[in-house]
Amino acid sequence: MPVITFRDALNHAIREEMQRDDRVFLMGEEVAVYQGAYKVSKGLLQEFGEMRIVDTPITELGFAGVGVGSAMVGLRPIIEFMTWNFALLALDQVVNSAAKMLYMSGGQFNIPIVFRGPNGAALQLAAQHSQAWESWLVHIPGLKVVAPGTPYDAKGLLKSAVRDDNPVIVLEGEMLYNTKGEVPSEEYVVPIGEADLKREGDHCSLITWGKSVLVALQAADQLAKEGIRVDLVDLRSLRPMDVAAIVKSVRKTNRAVVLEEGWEVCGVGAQVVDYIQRDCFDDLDAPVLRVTQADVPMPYAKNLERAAKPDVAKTVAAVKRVMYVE
Amino acid sequence: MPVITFRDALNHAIREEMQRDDRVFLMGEEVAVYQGAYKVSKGLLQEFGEMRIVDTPITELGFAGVGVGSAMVGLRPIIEFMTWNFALLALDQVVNSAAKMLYMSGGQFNIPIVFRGPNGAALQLAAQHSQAWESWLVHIPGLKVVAPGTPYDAKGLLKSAVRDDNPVIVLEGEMLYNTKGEVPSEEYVVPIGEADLKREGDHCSLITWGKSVLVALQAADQLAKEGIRVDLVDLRSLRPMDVAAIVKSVRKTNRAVVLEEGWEVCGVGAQVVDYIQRDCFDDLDAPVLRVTQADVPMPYAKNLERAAKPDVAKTVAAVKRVMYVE
Amino acid sequence: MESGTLIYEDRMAKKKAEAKVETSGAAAPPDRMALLTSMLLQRRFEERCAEAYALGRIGGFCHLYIGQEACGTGAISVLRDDDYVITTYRDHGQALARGMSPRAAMAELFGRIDGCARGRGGSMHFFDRNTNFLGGHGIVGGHVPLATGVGFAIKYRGGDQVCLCFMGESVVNTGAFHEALNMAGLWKLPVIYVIENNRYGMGTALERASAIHDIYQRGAAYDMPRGVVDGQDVLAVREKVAEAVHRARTESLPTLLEVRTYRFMGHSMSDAVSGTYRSKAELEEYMKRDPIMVLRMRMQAAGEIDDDGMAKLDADVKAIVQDAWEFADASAEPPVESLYEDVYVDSTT
Amino acid sequence: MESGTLIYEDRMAKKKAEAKVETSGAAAPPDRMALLTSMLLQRRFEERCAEAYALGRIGGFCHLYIGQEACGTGAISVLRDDDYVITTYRDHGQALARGMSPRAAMAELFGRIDGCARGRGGSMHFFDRNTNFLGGHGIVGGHVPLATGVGFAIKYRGGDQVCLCFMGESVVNTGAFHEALNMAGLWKLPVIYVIENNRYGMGTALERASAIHDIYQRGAAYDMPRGVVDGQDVLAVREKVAEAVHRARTESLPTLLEVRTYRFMGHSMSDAVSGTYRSKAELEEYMKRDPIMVLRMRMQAAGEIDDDGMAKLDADVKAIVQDAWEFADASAEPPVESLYEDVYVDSTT
Ligand SMILES: Cc1ncc(C[n+]2csc(CCOP(=O)(O)OP(=O)(O)O)c2C)c(N)n1
Ligand SMILES: Cc1ncc(C[n+]2csc(CCOP(=O)(O)OP(=O)(O)O)c2C)c(N)n1
Ligand SMILES: [Mg+2]
Ligand SMILES: [Mg+2]
Repeated sequence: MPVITFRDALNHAIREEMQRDDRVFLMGEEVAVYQGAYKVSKGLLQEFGEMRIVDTPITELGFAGVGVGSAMVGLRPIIEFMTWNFALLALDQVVNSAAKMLYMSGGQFNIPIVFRGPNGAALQLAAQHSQAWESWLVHIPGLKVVAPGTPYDAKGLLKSAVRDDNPVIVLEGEMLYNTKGEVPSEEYVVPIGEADLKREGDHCSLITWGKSVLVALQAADQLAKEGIRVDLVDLRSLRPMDVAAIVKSVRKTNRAVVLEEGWEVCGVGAQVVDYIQRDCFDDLDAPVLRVTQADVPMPYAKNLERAAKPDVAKTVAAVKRVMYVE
Repeated sequence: MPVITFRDALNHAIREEMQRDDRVFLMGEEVAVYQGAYKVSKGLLQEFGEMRIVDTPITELGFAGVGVGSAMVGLRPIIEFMTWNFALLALDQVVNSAAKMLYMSGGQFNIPIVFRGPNGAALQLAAQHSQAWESWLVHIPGLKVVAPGTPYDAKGLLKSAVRDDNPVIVLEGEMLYNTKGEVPSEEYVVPIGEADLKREGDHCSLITWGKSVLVALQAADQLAKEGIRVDLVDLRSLRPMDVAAIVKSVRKTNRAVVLEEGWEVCGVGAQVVDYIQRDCFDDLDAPVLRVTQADVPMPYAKNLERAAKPDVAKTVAAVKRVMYVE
Repeated sequence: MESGTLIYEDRMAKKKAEAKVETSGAAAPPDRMALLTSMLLQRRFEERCAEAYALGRIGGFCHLYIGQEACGTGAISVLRDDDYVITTYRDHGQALARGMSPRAAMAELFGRIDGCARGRGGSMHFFDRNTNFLGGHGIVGGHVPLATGVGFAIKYRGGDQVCLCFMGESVVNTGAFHEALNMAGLWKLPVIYVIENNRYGMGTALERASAIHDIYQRGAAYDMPRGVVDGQDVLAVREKVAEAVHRARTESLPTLLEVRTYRFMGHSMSDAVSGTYRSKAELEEYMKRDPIMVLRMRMQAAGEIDDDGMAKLDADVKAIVQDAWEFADASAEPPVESLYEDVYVDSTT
Repeated sequence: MESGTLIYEDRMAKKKAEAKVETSGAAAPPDRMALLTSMLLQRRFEERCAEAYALGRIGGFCHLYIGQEACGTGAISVLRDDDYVITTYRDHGQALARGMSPRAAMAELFGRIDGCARGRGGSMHFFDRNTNFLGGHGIVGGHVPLATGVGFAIKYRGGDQVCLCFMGESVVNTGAFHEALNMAGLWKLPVIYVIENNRYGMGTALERASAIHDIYQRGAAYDMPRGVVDGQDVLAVREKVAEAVHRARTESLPTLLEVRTYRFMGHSMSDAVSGTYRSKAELEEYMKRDPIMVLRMRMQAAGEIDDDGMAKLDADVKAIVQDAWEFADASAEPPVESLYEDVYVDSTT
């Protein structure tokens, strides 16, 4: 199978869906002439022209709304946020227009739109450029939310997102764009709402998504060396969430750790914990533990940033704690 | 003790703090000439004049930022959002300016600001005007968040909020403004971060805050008639949260229900559940259950709205379920 | 749920089938009787809304359009069926002007299943796919980028439709307005932004909210054709909007049009008609130029209607509204089991 | 943590103590040597930043000011100590012009405890309470309402300070800009909004982002005094800003000033200097008007500096930058235990 980058996987997904359906277009800052701030849209302007690959002014609220308006009358926009940090300015349109339109119009206006872009911290970008937004987005009924961790999932989920007749949020990772993985040359999609067991084990469930999948894989490797077999559940979709897959895993292992990039308080992990304690109350041999970003705005200094982020060591330690090892 | 409305309690808190400290001012839409969309600021323009009671254009993002800017150089703004639904437009300033400024300036610029206004659903205001925002706000380090349920707590917490040197979010309830309660005429404050046991009992902990305190009190009454004694923990502050009070209650009752106005997924209740399962794992006799809004945008029709909201009956049912009664 | 494709093709087919009679910016000669009827229908409809609100049959926020009927009526009268209309929470009058059935409108206000949004939207969120009425939006400024998006879609498809976007004068101070108009100006999109300047945003006079008072001059910041018109004169509005629509259809250019009007009622049902922020005298002065009266007088002078004719028209219109009320009253509440419907559509393309 | 009260009283006392020598809008005769020195310091400082970035000593985003030094230097040169400055992520030059110590600046970039934000802010978030330098903000448009708020506070206290707010030309398309300028115009606040129009926002030419190209004309929408000036000529900038500052101090009026400039480097360290969105030829053309060269030539013509003097000055400046580097290098990393500090202050009033 061809091995390509996460970036190219996204690029191919967009290209294929734009070839397949001429109502699909890409809009955002620097997506056209500049070929994308992170080059995800490389070559697309040349292939599709400036009506379908559209550079915008710096107006997150405005162009998110432009996307929703165009979707109301039949287009299928892909809105790129340069990063989700800037999308904060656009959330009124994401929440009040995209997510609620179908309901408040009594089913008349569905909004087939994709909002995508890098989410969470890269390296040393400090407080305003390093936030993971999934828990806010997952909170909102009317949105679907996916967070792929591999090129395969990125391509398959983005294609599903574009074809979905509802608004779908795609959370990418700036740090993932250069990572590589196998991606079939044949057409495929990854259905929204299905978790993927990235590693099988019977000692402890390790539940995560997005960029943290890489951290989890490394943690699983390290734990394996110490004889601890982790069941690594990659949620991939956060709304709808594959609660059945979580329950199945925890029923097998009786222990769980949830790893996420974002802050602890009301993070997605809190919701995962809630599902587990509700549905696996009698199965649990230990409290579920969470590994998250420290409860501080992201600092710039390299050593502080490292201390603030969840990582392999913290994940390994949490798994050992729920196993009562050491 | 004098009995006054929630609205007047807030009004008195603002007035007293403005009398006490001339750096304090109130800014927002319709706060001055119109005397407040919900009349919380009634009489204040007349007392303090237009430099300190300031009507703004409809520019939530703009005037939230104006508040933060003025706080950087020594003023102590109280920013009123007509409702928190509109504050969604301002969250970039709340999160990226107010909450992060102290950290990213290395401790040089603290932001003594209050953002306040009604939160959550009133009656039949439909999808865009009926959202409860606490779980988003609580997620953010750098903010403090309070949600009083009684006039006493409203006055005491708002006064603490104004005096705090950090940004504080005050979530009020449109449906609470007319409710009445005892409020001492003497000066007092309610410290941020302390829960209040609104009803004592040993059968089940019922944990809630804000507007839902009223629902919880009624549910407790009803349950009492059936011989079920509820320990009603009113969190009052959501960040910092009084986890010790929660733990103490659950250690006593071994069961808990969390009641909130907002949506389930990543609601504040999920975080409460996480704390409980982590700190009271061996104390629990049943999974913690949550009562929340249905996972839908708020409908307009009266019967649908009623079905969507958490209420006394749903709360009573949840308590009985965790007690394995019926 | 119809798919986006079908809608798109429908519209395209329809558009092509239509003979394009307009050749200049001048509006076709107005059907004054139709304009009068529409305005009167809106007025009588909303008078009953006020009654229903007092009776508790309508809940939530309810913003009446009384006094401003000429704005929406004149503007919408020059549209084709395949054009689009989008607006704020103050949407009853424009929805009716666009052809929404009074029954569906009243049933929506009553929160019933036969409402134009199945009872889910209420007063602030009227929607009607059949008349390309795109809502009814509650966040001030929020729908303006949507209108720009509709204009973008029209241009994307190479169509010659237009989008008419109504808003109050307070909207011009919002960031959303600015971002949306800059893009419309930059990309030359066929959108007509109609500012209904009724002088107040809730209790705030425009002079206390906007640094400039000739609102239409905001268009200069976006290199956008702009103008101002008397909003109590339905014919004047019609003419100005016709020019703008022509410019949009033939040159794909946006327009910012300020329509000077006044609301005769409070901001919403919970706001006093006069008092804190505007005087009774001011209100009475403005009420002298009731838009319905202005047109009626002109028609009476031209011999197009007399007192009897007017009485007859009024009776007809009242009957329509009474029928709408009865229809709404008889319509069922949405089934509680439907609560979870319409959160997502269960389809892909 | 100093309390707000202290700061406030400090400033007031200071202000009163100061003899107010300015009596007209004309700037005091410029200290050209000081301007030249400041610009050269910024240039040499940032050349070393580029080097440090390549070596991995600086991380994250790093936006250089090279080519634009005359804007910040000229503008800041007319301020009093108790005035305020606020800006974007492209903040090194302005911070130095405002008097931040090069040591604290370089230590911040190195992520060290002696940095101007204790290593927590980095390149984009320089702050300095001592010089009233209010940051260093990363969200495009986000600091503009803050500047309006500073202006509000000045007026609230009845002071005669001013706030200087720098931004790139892309900012004028954001909603935050619009909302903030409308309020400043409406309330007449002493803020000078300086648009550094370097023709590109990242890779987007201003003509592809703004519906109008004479950026300063946006001021018309807010009834705001406005103007445009050559941003490569530090003396011209100084003069124009002096007028605006005078207007702000004496009449409490805002100004929107467009300063036409060019950046000689890529948008940030990860952007090529030329290529995709601008040509090498264009870049070279603009580089002919290096702001340091422009001033030097003028001073040389006036006999105020010669080649030797220039060489000496350059050597001095380089020594300062070298010292800053060494200082930064020797400064400790912030202790990991300090991670949770500065999230909240532990005080009330
Ligand atoms: C973003 C936002 N802020 C505040 C409100 C509350 N609000 C609803 S209507 C209104 C006044 C709008 O005035 P204008 O635009 O002039 O329209 P009019 O009501 O006069 O038709 C306000 C403040 C809102 N809905 N959205
Ligand atoms: C709201 C927001 N959107 C996007 C970005 C990413 N971004 C950072 S700088 C920039 C370009 C700004 O250009 P301009 O305002 O002209 O300033 P310059 O960089 O030229 O000094 C962009 C798009 C951001 N930081 N904030
Ligand atoms: Mg108005
Ligand atoms: Mg620029």
